[in-house]
Amino acid sequence: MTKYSIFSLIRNALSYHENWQKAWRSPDPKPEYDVIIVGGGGHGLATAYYLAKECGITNVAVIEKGWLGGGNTGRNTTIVRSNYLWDESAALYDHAVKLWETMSQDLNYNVMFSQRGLLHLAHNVHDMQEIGRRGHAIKLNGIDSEFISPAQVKEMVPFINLECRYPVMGALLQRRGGTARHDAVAWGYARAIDAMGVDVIQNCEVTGFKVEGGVVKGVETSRGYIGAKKVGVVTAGHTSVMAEMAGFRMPLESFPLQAFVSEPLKPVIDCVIMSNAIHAYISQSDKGELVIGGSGDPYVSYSQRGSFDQIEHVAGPVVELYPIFSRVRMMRQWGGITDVTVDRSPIITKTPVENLYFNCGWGTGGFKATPGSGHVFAHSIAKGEMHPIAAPFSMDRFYTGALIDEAAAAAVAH
Amino acid sequence: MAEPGVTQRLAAAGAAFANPPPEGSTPATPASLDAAGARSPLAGLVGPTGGPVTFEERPFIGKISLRGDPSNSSFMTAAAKVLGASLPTEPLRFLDHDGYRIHWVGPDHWMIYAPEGAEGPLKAKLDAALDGIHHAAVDVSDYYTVIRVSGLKARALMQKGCPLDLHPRAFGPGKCAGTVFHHAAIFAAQIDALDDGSAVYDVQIRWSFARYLWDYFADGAREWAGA
Amino acid sequence: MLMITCPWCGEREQIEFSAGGQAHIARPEDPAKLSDEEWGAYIYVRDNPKGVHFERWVHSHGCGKWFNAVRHTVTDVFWDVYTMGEEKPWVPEDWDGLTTRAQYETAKTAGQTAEGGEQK
Amino acid sequence: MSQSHRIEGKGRIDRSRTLSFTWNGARYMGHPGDTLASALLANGVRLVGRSFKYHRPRGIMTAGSEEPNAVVQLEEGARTEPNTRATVTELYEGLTARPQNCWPSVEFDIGAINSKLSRFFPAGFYYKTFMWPRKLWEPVYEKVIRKAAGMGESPMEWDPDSYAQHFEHCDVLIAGGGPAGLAAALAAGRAGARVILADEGPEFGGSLLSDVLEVDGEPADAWIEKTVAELQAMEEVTLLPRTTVTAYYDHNFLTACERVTDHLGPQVDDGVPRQRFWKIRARQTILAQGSIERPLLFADNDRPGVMLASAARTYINRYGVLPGREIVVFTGHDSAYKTALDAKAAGAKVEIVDLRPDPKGPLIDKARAAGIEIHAGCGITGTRGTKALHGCDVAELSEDGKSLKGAPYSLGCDCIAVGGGWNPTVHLFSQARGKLKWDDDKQCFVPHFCQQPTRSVGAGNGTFDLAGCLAEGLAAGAAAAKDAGFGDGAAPEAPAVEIEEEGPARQVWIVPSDKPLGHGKKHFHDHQNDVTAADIHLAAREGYISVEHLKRYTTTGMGTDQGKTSNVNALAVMAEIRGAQIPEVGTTTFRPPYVPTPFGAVTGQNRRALFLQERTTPMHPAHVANGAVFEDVGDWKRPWYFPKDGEDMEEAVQRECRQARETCGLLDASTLGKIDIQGPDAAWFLNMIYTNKWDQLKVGSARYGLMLNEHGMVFDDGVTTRLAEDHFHMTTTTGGAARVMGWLEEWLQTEWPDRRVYCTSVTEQWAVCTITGPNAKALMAELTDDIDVDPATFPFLTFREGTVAGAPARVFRISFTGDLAYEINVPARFGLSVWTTILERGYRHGLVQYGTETMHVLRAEKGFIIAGQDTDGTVTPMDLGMDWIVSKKKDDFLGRRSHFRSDTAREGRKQLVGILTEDPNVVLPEGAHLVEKPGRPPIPMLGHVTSSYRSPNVGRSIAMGLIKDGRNRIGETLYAPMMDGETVHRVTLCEPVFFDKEGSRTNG
Repeated sequence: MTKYSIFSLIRNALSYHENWQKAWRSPDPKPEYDVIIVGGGGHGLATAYYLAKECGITNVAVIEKGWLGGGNTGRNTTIVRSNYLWDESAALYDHAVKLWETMSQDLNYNVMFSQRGLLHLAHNVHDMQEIGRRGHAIKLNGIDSEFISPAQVKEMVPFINLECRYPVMGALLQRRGGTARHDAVAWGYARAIDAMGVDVIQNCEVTGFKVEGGVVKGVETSRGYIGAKKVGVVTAGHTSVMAEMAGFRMPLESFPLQAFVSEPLKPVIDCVIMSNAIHAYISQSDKGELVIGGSGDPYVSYSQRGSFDQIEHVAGPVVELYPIFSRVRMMRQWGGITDVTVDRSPIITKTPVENLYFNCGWGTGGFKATPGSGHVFAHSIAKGEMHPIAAPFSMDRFYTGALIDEAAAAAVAH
Repeated sequence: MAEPGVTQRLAAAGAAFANPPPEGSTPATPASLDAAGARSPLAGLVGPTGGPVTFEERPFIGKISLRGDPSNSSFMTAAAKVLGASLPTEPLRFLDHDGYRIHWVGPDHWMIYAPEGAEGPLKAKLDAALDGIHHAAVDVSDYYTVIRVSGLKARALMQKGCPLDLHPRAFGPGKCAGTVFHHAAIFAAQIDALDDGSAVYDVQIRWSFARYLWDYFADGAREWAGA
Repeated sequence: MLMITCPWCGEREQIEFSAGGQAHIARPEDPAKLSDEEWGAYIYVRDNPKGVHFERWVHSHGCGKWFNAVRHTVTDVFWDVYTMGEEKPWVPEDWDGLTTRAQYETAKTAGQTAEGGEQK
Repeated sequence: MSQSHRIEGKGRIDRSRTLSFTWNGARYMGHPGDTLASALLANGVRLVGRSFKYHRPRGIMTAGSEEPNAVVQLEEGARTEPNTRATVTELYEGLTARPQNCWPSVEFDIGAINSKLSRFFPAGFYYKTFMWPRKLWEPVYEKVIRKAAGMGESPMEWDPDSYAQHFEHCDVLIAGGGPAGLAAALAAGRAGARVILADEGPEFGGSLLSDVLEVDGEPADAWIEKTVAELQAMEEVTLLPRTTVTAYYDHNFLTACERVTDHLGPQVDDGVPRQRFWKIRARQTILAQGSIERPLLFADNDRPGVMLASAARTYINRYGVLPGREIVVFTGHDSAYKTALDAKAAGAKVEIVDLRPDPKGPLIDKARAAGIEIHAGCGITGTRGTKALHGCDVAELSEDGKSLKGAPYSLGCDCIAVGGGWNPTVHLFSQARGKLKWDDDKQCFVPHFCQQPTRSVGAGNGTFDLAGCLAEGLAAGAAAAKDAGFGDGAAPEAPAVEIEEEGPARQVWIVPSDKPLGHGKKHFHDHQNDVTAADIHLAAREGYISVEHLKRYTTTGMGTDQGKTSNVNALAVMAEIRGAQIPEVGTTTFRPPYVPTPFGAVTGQNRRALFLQERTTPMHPAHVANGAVFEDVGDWKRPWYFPKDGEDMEEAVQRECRQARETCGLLDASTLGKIDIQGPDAAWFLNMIYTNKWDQLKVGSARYGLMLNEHGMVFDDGVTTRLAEDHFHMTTTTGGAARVMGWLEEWLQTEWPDRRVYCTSVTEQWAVCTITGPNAKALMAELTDDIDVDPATFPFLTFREGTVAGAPARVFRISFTGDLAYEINVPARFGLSVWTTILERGYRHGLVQYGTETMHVLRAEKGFIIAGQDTDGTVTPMDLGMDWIVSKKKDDFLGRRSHFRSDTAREGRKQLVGILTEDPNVVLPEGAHLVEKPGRPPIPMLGHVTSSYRSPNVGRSIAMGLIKDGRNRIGETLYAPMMDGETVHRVTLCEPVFFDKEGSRTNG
């Protein structure tokens, strides 16, 4: 793998960029792998990355039905934060943020992670109690977190309408929160694992699992059978479909979630701003587009598109909180499939099938966890034993009742 | 030091709202209690008059929510006896019978309008007639108020927030339906339709949403103010 | 925005309805007799199929009635709606090709006559 | 400045009137009917902007909403609009606009340095660098990137205009009012269907307006006029000019944006919306959006002066503007010859460069006859001129079109009209989930199959000749009407039009130049985002061959034009590289909206005061008059506290708390949810819904209940009263009212349909005044003659009916303060008068009106919980120490089973306890967490403070919290670290009751 740098860029410029190598190969599947990761999104690729880099397992294939990062990795609003309420969540998401902080250098691929700061606005007494509780918890978990006043919010976002319906009473600020370039995350991982010998196999759909005596032996795919000692499934919205193939059910529902961007503008918003009471979250991409998301549709769908009323329910709040954007135009909208658990926390777990592991249920907030999720999942698969950070997210919690209920406390978790 | 009378201070302040209403709607006049000490949610608000769309509150209409099983003939007959007309079982229809307006709300649910003050006796009569028959007759006269919208642009005004198809081919006099107007749940009934295309609707709205709907109508009607 | 047919009020906009999730989940007769796994499955585990979904809706802003529907979760086409307590409508085994309501209707008639109108 | 490029007597503009406008600081003239673009061209302005990445000078390229280059900053101040297409902006008097993305000026732009360094900025260069040193990324590298990126500037003032939404239903919605769309509307309208015909432009006619054509033997204008007139006369046909159908959602739901006043320029807001956003449910749709001409990829094809052949024709025929005096038409298709002929006729010097070695056909003959020189088998290999085109190089191409045969020779020209073939506008069809197929003869994607009831007609369906458009439109209109239940489906007879024969076309996707691709010269396909054919080669080289990767890596098609002119060319280039067919490469998804749409339009009236309802109680006017400060509780405005002169919140609340306990207090409790429950099975039902038993409750008595979800967690609470044997009155929390009503209905309808119970919400039927405190009894006695208010005869947890303050009332003896209290329910209409009467009578009894904050303090003094504050969906009744309310006798109720799950049943869960700070003056912040020993984070946490207040009646701060194993820790000393990371408060856990522990005050 030729190292990317300003020098390689200049060197290649002189040869009209005709000598750049492929970022990753397009190999044919081998008959068998030590580990097969189903799903070529950020989480799956990250899992393969840490298997190869930290667990010494390089005989790995990442199998992707379509194109790399084509699922929620390429459809989210790229928000990264770790200001979660429960200890288990905080541990998981901050583990991720720490890995984000060096990802560009680790991968030698600029994923444009910028910690531009993330605001959670509080609009009523209940919100204030919620950020109060979360703020203290985060702080005591050793994660950066500050309360700021409406005046300070105004300093960060001068044009915000503090006197909107549900006036802004305060905000929770995580300075280490921010955004990243979502596609680059998938590409950077793919390039890195390819260099370590991992096979990245696109346009290859898993159609079934081969299970013998309760142990997984491999996967049937659109490109034939591929054997595997262990299989990790990281297919977000399609998890239930995978589970059905493997013969069990998951506590998941797949809902559409939409997001949209405005036309590109000169820099106007520098941080990420989230609001639950006035339901919208917003940031500005390096290209200048306002990146905006909101809540999902309430019905199960795999169509990667949502209802217009959800768009409307986000555009309204944008205009209410930021009246200057009323004349700014929505340029492009899209939808993804989010696999949602009842407690709005992910499932990282062993399954009824031995050596078959699932990592799913990230709902609307998976992107931020990408490296952390991959890291703990890789170690769990390698050891055959759930990583301590992952353990609480096992699916038994739905039977013991030990939920990690981010939904109950913090309302929507983006 | 004696505390000044509350009513005086009410008069002084008037019913201002935390958020000023949008232009076009007039603020409530002070307290505006009527002789009986009653006040409707939209008391003192005056809608546009004369233009292509007008609307006004119809306060204090007697309203009885009636639940019962239409397949239970004794229920249907007993109710019919009291009302002098049988409860409409065809969905989305209402009928008028001597002072009562009986709306189909759901397959086992009717909303009966009665003249102001007649709701009490009506409820009593229903409960008596339906004694021993499973039913629920509940006085909801104050739960809702009614806004009457009429004029050439009445339909256009309604369609600014209501997803129902109100076109004459789809709706019309004698039709009613539970639906929404943006954030507010409403129950809309078409009272009349004129050849010139103007229509008359009665829009039933919850007390606490009445002002929102009123202000929406007022803002929405501005574009025809000049007409 | 979906167009949903309320069995009582006819075709209405989705914004008048609330989604009620998977249909035909009967509350266990005697919860006390269930294992933690069985109880957990009842409250948390859902079918979530990529394809034909039996689901509940309530016409919350209309007649207020709950009802069941059959919807294809890939095409989002409603194949049928039916009131609470009514039998599940017939659904072909192989529904992959069915993208429109009309196609379903045809398949239904064909399929049902083939099976002597049996429900499955 | 004179309109140097106007053509005498041509165009649909109104020459009788002149409009002045300002572009880039200079004043120009135009006419009604002009767009900003046509007016600029008329005035000889070519340079209109700078490109996104390289800041290359750019000119007007199209005459429609697909424009990639001429996107400008329209107006200034509150009404400024970034990224506005000059090509669809109708000219109005006083219009002001300026170029974007250039500094200090569009003529001299510092950013143009990027163009010089362009070889260092290939596609995706930023992924490969700016990584070292890490700490420079945000402050330096990214800052620069962000400054350079972006296009227009956001308004910085609030939008002064108003917008509106409109729901509409129709039988047939037709998108596009060109020949096909008009014909379709005519057929559907005649069949009697409800038709909506929407077109982007100010007048109907579409391509007919840009061409010199005849229909039924007379100029097309006449046919348009006749048709529009007939449509206008049809009652059920709605014509929407200036209306773009922006998106096609499921079940034939479409949105459209009507620009009501934009063409008039800034207006004073007189209520007429600036834009109207249509939400349309159509039984059938007909998509007649026409087609967009493809540019050709040739070297340096982005000079100001290079434009689409069809655009040039539009400027000549529709706007009477000559886009250049020396025009070179570059094409491989016949259709561009019309441009050559019209330009020639308009007095331009015209030459044609035709990719085809031997073009044949009537149009070619006409061109020759007109004396136009045709350079057959040739391509343009380069262009000259930076800020304005002044020449191009032409050379003969090899048979395969990949290399040059002869040496390039040059032609002088100030305009190159490019015709690279046509792309049907299939955006809406694709948004409707329609599948496309590649048509090899026409070399374009055409609609194939769609699950939704839609039809594509005319150029949008790949039918490019007028006769075909009209025939298809009429047929589709009639068929759609029939499917919607109107007419027999027979199409009206099509008007007679001249059949235009077109010869075969030649497609050369990349026109070679004298240099290898990417060496010096640039073949742009995405002009806005500066993406070149070489970038696609680079992407392919690096493995980004999936069309989605290509799009995302090179950013092709990601600009404000969303690739309308560039996507297919990009696909074609990728296909060539991969040696694949274009359909194998696939298309990128067409995402809504078709053209960018203002957030304001989408929002309509739902802004400011109408953004979200403010629900108020019948007493609200009194609260306002009495100077209440309001709290948002859900969408209710509830009095928070009632400050007296100069009091702050703290002082007001302390006074209210003290006085409410010393004498008496009055609370507006109207917002509490209320549900009327009746039927023989009502008691059984409550047994299932609540944790405690209800069948034994005496008629006339009330009881407190906890409601659990099936997870066993508390989600609402309230007092329910038995009005009669089979009749109950339930109260819920304010926020829970709707949820509980839905919950009850769901169980009754879906699980227990045979149980005879009816629930009716009566929340707003009743206004509720709660009187509490030692003097409550005396005050009550004054307010009613027919109710015996003596606690002895009117005991706690019972109710009476009677008259209070002149109003019919239900009075409940329930208390949320622990003191003697009466909850007076009167019909809402009497709420205000009863409230004011109580205030006036109460004065002598020391009555204080109090708000939600005091209510919270008083209930906390007694350790009463607030569901949603002291619980959060993870709390069981046992966690609250309320085991007493969970019936041991019942073998089932909702949520019961969950209590026996291992984690829910285990010892040491978080439990509700009282918390007292060592320093009685310290009021812990709600949300603060308790720890065993303070130190440096991370510190294990035991739980958090759910409620915390300064209590004047206890004489110190009090708090409650959910603490791990809390009940066993009572008496323990713990610590509460504060956010500053330094302050730590010592606290002791106690029973969560702080006042009147023995409960002696309930009966006064």
